[in-house]
Amino acid sequence: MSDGGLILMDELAADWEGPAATSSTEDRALYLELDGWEGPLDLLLDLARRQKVDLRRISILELVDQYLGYIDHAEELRLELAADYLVMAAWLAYLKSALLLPREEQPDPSPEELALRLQLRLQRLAAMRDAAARLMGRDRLGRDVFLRGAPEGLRVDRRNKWQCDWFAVIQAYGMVKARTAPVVHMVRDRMVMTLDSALTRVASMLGVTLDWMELREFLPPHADPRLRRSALASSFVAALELARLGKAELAQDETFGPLRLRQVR
Amino acid sequence: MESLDDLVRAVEATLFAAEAPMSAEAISAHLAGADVHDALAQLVQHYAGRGVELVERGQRWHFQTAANLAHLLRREREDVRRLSRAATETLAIVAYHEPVSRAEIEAIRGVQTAKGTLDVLLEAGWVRVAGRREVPGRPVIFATTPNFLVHFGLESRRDLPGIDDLRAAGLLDPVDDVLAALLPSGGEAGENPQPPLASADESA
Amino acid sequence: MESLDDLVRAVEATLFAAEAPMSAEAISAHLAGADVHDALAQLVQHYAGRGVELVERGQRWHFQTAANLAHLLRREREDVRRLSRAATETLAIVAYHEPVSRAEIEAIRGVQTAKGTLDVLLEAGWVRVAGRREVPGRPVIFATTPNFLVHFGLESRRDLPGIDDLRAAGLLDPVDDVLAALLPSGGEAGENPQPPLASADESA
Repeated sequence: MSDGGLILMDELAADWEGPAATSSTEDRALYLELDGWEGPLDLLLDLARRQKVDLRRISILELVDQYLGYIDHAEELRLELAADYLVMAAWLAYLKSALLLPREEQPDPSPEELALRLQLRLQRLAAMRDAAARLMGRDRLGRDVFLRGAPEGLRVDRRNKWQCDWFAVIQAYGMVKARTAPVVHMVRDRMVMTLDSALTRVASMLGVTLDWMELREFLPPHADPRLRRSALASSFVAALELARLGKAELAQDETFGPLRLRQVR
Repeated sequence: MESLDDLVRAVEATLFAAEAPMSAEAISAHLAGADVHDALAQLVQHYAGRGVELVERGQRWHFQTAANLAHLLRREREDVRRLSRAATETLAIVAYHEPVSRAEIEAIRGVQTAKGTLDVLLEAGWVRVAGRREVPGRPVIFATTPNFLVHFGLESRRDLPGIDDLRAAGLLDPVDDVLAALLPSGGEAGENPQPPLASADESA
Repeated sequence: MESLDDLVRAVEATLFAAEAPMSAEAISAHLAGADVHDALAQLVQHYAGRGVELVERGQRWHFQTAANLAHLLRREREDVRRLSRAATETLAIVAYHEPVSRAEIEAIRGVQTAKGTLDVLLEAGWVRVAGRREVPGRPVIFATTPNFLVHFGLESRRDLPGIDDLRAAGLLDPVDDVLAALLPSGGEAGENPQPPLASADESA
């Protein structure tokens, strides 16, 4: 058990503190230490411990009187009291008056229950305060016990052992090649009449007659339709070429109509 | 000098050289997967009563100087910073109740927790954020760390001073639970004239 | 210091916690002036043959890992990892085209090559820097190592199959499939986009 928590610190100012200062338990000191209380519950706990009985047997009425007396005295001394303390004072005054009422006139929840609640809370705070003191009093690392001052340190150098097999390399290369090979457009073999052969063919056929001939008549008869198509195109270009050279003339009566040609003398 | 098992020597050397406490698994991993439990037990026994001891804290092992030499070795200066009362109480509440929310800490202490108080404990590496409570508002909850056990020389939280007595006395149970058990109609305990700062709601 | 035992323990703990080797005088000063020579001798004897030894170097004392356990302090661990596809492709390109610069590798892969990819191959010991290409910018060029041949079981790089072999093995098949899908198949070839002239003529 600590001595009722008269070691006070300003928790807001600094949570790491120098050595704790002890102070006397005289009343005067008590009032001067107002700033050091950790709130009204803290003050109540300290007052309760002054009753020097087990917290389970404290007199709540006596505690209320002590608290209210403390607040009055502080006000006489014109000490600034935080609102929390005044709120607690008002509540305790209410609790006291309720406790003094005949049982049948007592409000709900009963003041006994409220008093019990207060008592339970004081017990819990006291328990944690003691626990904290015992914890802090343990053999602590860096103060009472020490780790090795200069450990060599364990170092694990991680190395990657890379794995890959021969097939994966070959396959990867195949994939690269496949992905980046230039795109080749392969044209299927087909029967064609080249321009040269069309030119020869049309020129020689033109020499046979002086009459107009339809272009279609220059095409190889009975040919595969695909060859006829190619021959038609080549022969048309051949006709244009012969006209350009002045060896043939062309005529067409209407748009898309039959194209005719004849030799120029 | 008994002739020493190679494994015991290896575990001893490893823990001596380690810069931080090691779990049995980590030691084992460092030693090509050997089972080190027997070796650890042998070392604990060998070092018992010597100036240096092998201890287990939160399932991790390290050597440290014997506690009963503290009077010779104690250093009050730099290493151990003194905690404010608010911080020590908060630490105790976290340790004995974990996981706890800030509101639950405040319900016990009867006072608001200054922002810096928990920060100090987090920074010291004794307290960590342990997730959120799945209640409205999803408050952050706090718990202690393995480092806390190391610093305060606790093998586990079960070694917290007096924790069994506190639990048996119901002093780790929320006030509302105790009241509900004591009072027949305790359910809605104290809706109206609550003690100020009672924060009964938060401990629910 | 009451008994010799306590002194031995205190010296042990002091040296353990010390951040640097300590002379006998310094230890003594730390322990209220006790004569520590006997204690040191006892400790040397006690630790002989253990995983940790007490040694004197230049009249200063410290604990250190037993010399024959020094290998424990620095361990090598091998993580077996599979080469990524990017790295495998890069390796293949180096093997087929060496020496190649990074830019050339990228040109062949048709993809940018991350810096780490070549690092992995260098680390694996399969690829080496083979100088610089004497062109503007003097890029580093890469080639395979003898280790590459050993790992992949090749007598020489000539053992790498040629492109024709790859095709024969079906490794280039995907390409043909792609091309075939792109090309219109026989029948309809050229039927659709007719030159107006010809079609007119034909239909006439």
